[in-house]
Amino acid sequence: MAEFNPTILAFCCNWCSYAGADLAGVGRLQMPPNIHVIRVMCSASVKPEYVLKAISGGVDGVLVLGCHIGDCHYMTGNHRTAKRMPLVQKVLKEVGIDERRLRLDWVSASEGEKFQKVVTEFVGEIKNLGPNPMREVKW
Amino acid sequence: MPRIGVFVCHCGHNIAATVNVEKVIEFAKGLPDVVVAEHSLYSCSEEGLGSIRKSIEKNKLDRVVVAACTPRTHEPLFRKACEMAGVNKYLFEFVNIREHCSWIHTKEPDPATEKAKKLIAMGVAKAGLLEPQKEAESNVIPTAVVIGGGLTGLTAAASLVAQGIDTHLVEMSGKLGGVLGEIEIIGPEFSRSKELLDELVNDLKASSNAKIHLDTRVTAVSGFIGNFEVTIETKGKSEKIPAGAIILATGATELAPTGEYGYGSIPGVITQLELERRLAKGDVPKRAVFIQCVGSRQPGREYCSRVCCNASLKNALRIVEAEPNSSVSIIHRDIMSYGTASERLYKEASDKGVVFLRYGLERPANVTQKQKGLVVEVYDETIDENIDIDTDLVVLATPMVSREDARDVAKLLKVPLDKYGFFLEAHVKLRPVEFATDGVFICGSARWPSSVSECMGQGLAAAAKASIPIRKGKVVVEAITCWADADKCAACGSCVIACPYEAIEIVEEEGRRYAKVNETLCKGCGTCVASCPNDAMQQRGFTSRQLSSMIDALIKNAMEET
Amino acid sequence: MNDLGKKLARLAFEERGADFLLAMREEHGNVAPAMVSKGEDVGDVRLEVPYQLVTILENIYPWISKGKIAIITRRCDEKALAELAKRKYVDDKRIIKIGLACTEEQIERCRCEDPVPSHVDVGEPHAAVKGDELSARLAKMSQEDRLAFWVGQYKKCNKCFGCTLTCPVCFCDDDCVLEERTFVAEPSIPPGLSFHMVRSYHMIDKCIECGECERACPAEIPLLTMRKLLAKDMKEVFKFAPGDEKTVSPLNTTLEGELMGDECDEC
Amino acid sequence: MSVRHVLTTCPYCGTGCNFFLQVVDGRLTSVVPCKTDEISLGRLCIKGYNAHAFVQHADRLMHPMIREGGQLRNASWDQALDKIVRKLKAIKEKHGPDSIAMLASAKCTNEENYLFQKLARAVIGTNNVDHCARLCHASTVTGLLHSFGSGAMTNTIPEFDNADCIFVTGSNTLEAHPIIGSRMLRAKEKGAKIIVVDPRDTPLSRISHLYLSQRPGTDIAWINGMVKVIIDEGLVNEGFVKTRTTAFEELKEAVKDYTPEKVERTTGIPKEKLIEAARIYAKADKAMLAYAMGITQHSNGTDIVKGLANLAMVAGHIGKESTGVNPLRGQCNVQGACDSGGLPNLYPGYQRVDDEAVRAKFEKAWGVSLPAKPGLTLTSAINEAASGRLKAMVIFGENVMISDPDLNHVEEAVKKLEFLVVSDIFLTETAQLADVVLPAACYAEKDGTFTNTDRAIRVLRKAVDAPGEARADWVIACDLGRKFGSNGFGFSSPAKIMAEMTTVTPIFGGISYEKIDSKVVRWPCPAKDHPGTRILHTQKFTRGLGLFAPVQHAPPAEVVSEEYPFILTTGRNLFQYHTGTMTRRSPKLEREAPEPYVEINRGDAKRLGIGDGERVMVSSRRGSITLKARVTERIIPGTVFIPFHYAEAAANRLTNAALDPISKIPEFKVCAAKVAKA
Repeated sequence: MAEFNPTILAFCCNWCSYAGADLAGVGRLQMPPNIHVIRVMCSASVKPEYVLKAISGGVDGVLVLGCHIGDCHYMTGNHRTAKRMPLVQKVLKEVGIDERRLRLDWVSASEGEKFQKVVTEFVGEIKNLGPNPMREVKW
Repeated sequence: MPRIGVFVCHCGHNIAATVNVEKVIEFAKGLPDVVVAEHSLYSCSEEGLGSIRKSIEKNKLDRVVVAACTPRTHEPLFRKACEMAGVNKYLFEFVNIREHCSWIHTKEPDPATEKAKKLIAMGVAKAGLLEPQKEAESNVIPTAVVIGGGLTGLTAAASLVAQGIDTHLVEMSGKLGGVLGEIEIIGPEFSRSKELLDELVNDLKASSNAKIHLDTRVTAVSGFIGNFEVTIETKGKSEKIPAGAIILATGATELAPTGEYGYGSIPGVITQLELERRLAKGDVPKRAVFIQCVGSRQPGREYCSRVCCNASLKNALRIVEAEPNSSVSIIHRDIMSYGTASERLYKEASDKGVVFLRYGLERPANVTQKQKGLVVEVYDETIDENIDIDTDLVVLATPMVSREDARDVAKLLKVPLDKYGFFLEAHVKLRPVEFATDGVFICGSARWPSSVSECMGQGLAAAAKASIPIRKGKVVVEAITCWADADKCAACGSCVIACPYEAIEIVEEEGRRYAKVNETLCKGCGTCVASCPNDAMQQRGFTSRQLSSMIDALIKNAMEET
Repeated sequence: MNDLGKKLARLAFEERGADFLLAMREEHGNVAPAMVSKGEDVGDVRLEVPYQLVTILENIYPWISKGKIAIITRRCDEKALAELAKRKYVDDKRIIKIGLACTEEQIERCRCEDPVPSHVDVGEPHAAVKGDELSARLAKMSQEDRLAFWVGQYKKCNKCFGCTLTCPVCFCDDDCVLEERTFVAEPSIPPGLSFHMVRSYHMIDKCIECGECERACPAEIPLLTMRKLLAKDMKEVFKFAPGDEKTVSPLNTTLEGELMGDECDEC
Repeated sequence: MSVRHVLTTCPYCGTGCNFFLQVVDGRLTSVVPCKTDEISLGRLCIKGYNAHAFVQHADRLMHPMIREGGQLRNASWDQALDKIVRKLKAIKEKHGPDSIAMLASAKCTNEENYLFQKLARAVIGTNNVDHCARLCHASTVTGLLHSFGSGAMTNTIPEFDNADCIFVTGSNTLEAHPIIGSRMLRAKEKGAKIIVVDPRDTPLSRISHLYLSQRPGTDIAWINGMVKVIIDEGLVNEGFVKTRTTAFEELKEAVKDYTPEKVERTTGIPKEKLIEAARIYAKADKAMLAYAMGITQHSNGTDIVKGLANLAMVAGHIGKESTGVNPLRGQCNVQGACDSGGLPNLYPGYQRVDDEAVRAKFEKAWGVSLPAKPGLTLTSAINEAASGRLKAMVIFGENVMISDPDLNHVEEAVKKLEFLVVSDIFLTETAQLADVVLPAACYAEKDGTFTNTDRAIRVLRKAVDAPGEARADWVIACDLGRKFGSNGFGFSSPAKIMAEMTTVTPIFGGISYEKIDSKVVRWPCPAKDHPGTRILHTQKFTRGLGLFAPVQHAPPAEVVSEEYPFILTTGRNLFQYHTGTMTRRSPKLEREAPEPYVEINRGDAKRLGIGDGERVMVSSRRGSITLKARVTERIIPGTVFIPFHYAEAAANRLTNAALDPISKIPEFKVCAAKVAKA
């Protein structure tokens, strides 16, 4: 059987984490090709519904990346992200999906290395968790 | 049915060396609603942009997807190209296959190619749902309001007036000049503050553009950039000033000691400003001891007030110069006389016999009253022993602290404070002297304790920033603002709580309550979107259907592949 | 009019000055929700059948422009009313609560940990039930088994929307996202996992654990258990529990001052 | 300000859930479940929750209309009714009473259907009265009448709870009868085994213990196969067969060739599964057999139904608590419309029109002489119209232009009619062709009764006034009767109509409005003091002994060919109802299933290069329609499914009007079709 090659969705805020991802690119920092970035203006605009939809649909992991707390381009936008995502993890946990499939982290515009680190770690973690069980469920 | 064109950029070798562009294009051709998929060596080059324009016309495209580098640098360029070809610039979608793909997967061409395909599928899915947008434009009232008549406010106002901009200067006290008004000599070059202030004030008084309001407070601020209404109240009667921009220069105050070193109980223990007043009256002591960092750089007030060391140096020099055989000591924790000129002051002071003693926070000096004068008992860290200094005067160098009405002002203008009550600018390095709230600017010691030159520099900076919208005469809001679908909205108010800009309110029309976004206040963060349970709240260019379609596209392609 | 009817009529109209009474009474051999105007015959009141009167109130409230409405309120109904008042769906000053203590059997069925209304007018207060048996079972299960359990349950879902329509704190009825395709994928039945997870998330800062969704579910999915599990999580993470008019959902507020104003040293 | 919660009965499927219509100042605001209702237990399906949505819709018919110069124009009630009476009298003079046919309605009340058939028989003088039961369970009526002596559910809906085997075939229960489906789910939670036999992978089959997927049109094969397994493995309920049935030997003989292997070849059902199904069913203590259109709508529907009766009887699974044969009726009052005599060969209460004694009773009761010859069925009536022998039709609340097979043929027939009257609540596809259109009140606007699928008399209570000049159908029928000069139509209320009906209808003999107002009563209820009957055939079958019928597998009337390689089967989806006149005007239901689609197997789709959601053209020998493809694993290769609700792509343009010789039910469930990219 071929090695499990997770599909991962990442939401990056335009001002910090997306810029951080760009910086990682400029620095040619290598990382696994599993993540697919959706650019949003602020991590606080990531609807929990997106995460739940993605995981229900079989996506193996979702990363939500924003500016560091206090550094949000929109003052306190990311405070909401910091409060919502842990609850989304609970929703996953209770229904029997490993909450580690959703990860929230902060990457600033200058943290190319951190972006690389977070992505590499996360892909590794998801590989350990194995495929999203929802892939197998037939409704 | 949308007609989408996909343009994949080689970016020389940057992309093509890793991603198999041909394969990607073949894939793109098969995506829903894609009419044409082409490639170019450098899409951002003149011929690259030209061929995109031609293709738009030739294939009657109404949506454009460019797969190349990062939108954060090149988006404006391609948007412009679309506009030139008659496609609304908001019908353009950027897919980043360089920074986010080829550059970070250089050793894995095949997976990188597969990833590029998926990213493009996602971009195409979103593009199909994009809608043309019109950028909201509003006129700017060519008037500025400067709050605070201290040095900073005067500088800002004078600069605006000099540009011919109608400017209202609002000062709560009866006279202009603020803290500097109480200081006679300005360090390090020992110029007279009066000359500086008089010049600024006369400039203003002379100008027909300037209007000075003394004994006046701001009682209300409404509106948004270009269109504020500032309500002021002078001796009980209030007036509404329409303005395009607001500059906040409310300054700071000297911390009043709370009994430290016998202040208030022992005569002869005074603050820096009290000393300034004495010196101005020519009342020069024979013996003086300055104690630095009284109430600052300690738990609860960790910051360095930055101006106190220079003030003490300046005044110590004034004393030794006026009184040849005077004895002056400065008891400090570190001398923060940063910068060339101030450092010179420090050297000059020690050359002229000013004694510097270093004390520690844990062992503060002790002041006692003897029949002839005061005695300052201090433990000198450098020689590790207690020293008694006889003196006539003890000067407490207390820090500048935020004014206690700072919170009210912050509320009026809906701008944030830091934990010390100083005003918090949008971004220290990226957007100095600006607030996150457009059209409102911050300068001087209200932002952070600042020296005379810093105050003036910031005043000028704020004036320059404030004059931009006023000179332009128009403000344009990028069409990424949020709106509420009134029919869907259940008026639960989550968005009202969520919005960092207080841009949303629940309105009532024909008995129906629903959320309404003031799109000039909206900065397009989308925090409200994620707060909305029934998806009534949407952000232009990032609607839930658009983003969901990207997720669907990823799932579709990823799941089929595995 | 039976004795209970007489008692309620006196309580609502005479003692507390209500213009309407929302209760349950016997009609055609069944128990029916009934909205009685002052002066009308209240009829044979029956309170043992747990109709979700707050939901009914929410539906009819927009049409009732004036007057005070007395409503039979269990503890959970009090909380539901608080959530509605919080969002200005009802005006507290127009609502007169007539406290109803749930029967042991009802408390049992709801696995209710907070069964007694702040003021009891009708019924005998009974003790709370500690914990939910199924929750405990789920807690012991492996993650895989837990998922298998819920998927098995959700497969029975026939998308009647009874859970949202009968819910007193589900207020987007006319445009519920679950009725749209944005987050809930085809094929339409069973609606799949996102349907239930999205609803779970939407309820997490509102659900007052009245159990009406579970009672209304034709598939008898243990919806209340999921609500309870998430309520526990919500308490853990934010010390927040819905049902108090003075508290605000933590999901949309800032991290109350913590770290405010710290600048980013990197950029 | 008035808020009322009016207890009434759901107008959709035959389950007969009761609920409250919430009325605020005459405005229907919502549906509230009735928690104490013995049938629904306070649960509803999405259609029930939306049953208020269409009632006050702007499209409702408000005024009578008469066709003038090709155009329908508003008219007064008198003008409309006079025209009807004038025309019908003239046609009757010229061509005789049998040149006129009347369609009663499965959506109208028992009282109204009683009046419709009385109008046809006593006033016009013809037995040409039928309704859409012909299209759903006609073969049940004929089949079960033959085997048991009574063509209705032998048990009640609540009894599903306690069965330990539930055997479902040809019924997509969770979609078509959701609340009955929920009872099955309950039973499953309690440990009951659920067996589903269906060509389509339905929501129920997906949670069943055993799912057998047969080729459409091979039902008798697997049924006989199961009977043979039961006989061969000695699982026959000897005692029951000996004491309660007859002709068992003929049955044995008939099924002897249906070996599991042979059955597998014919039906595609793996023999192991067939055997397992037979064992589970036969060994069960309490086994409920449930079926619907998938069984009945075949050109040999009557035989298939008899086959199921055989299966139940060999296992002795009938006449006991939670044990019986349960045809699930598809419409709110399709059971009642049959009970009330809306059939060409039967008076109310299943009394034969060709039975002298019975006819004499009715002639006496109605004070007229009645025709002896059974009348035309709905399907034959259409053919007679096409051939020009039938001149006029009076249609109450039916929409033949969508619901009947081979619509092109139906359209041609209906257009040939000299005179067409339609009474309905919306201007349906059929009403658009009428010469006179009468605006009717809907379920929420009148009193009356429905008989649900488990024979319970469910009460309708008026919640709101009908729009404009619309009138309840019973009022319309009375008006017509009076204008025809008959004095048997002076009814002032549905209660009075029921009172007359009970005097001539033994199974309803003990029914009265007082009795059913607060109690659920099921027929037969012969006497005032009789509580009604929950379970049929407990001691003996209605016909005496249960009659085994030696039925043989026969291929469907139309088989696949080179040109038409797919089997097309039709049915319902959860969100729409029949011809969509009501559900498609209910925003939430329409939003769930807004457009027609054809379900096609992923493999077939791939072969034809059809992607999910792409538009395709489906054609049969009778016509073609264009609609979206829904690519799925839920349907077996070689078969496609189309829901019949959608006028814009009406499945019945394709279906085959081949009729079952006995029940005259058309073969909706099987015809040959081809699929191509549009």
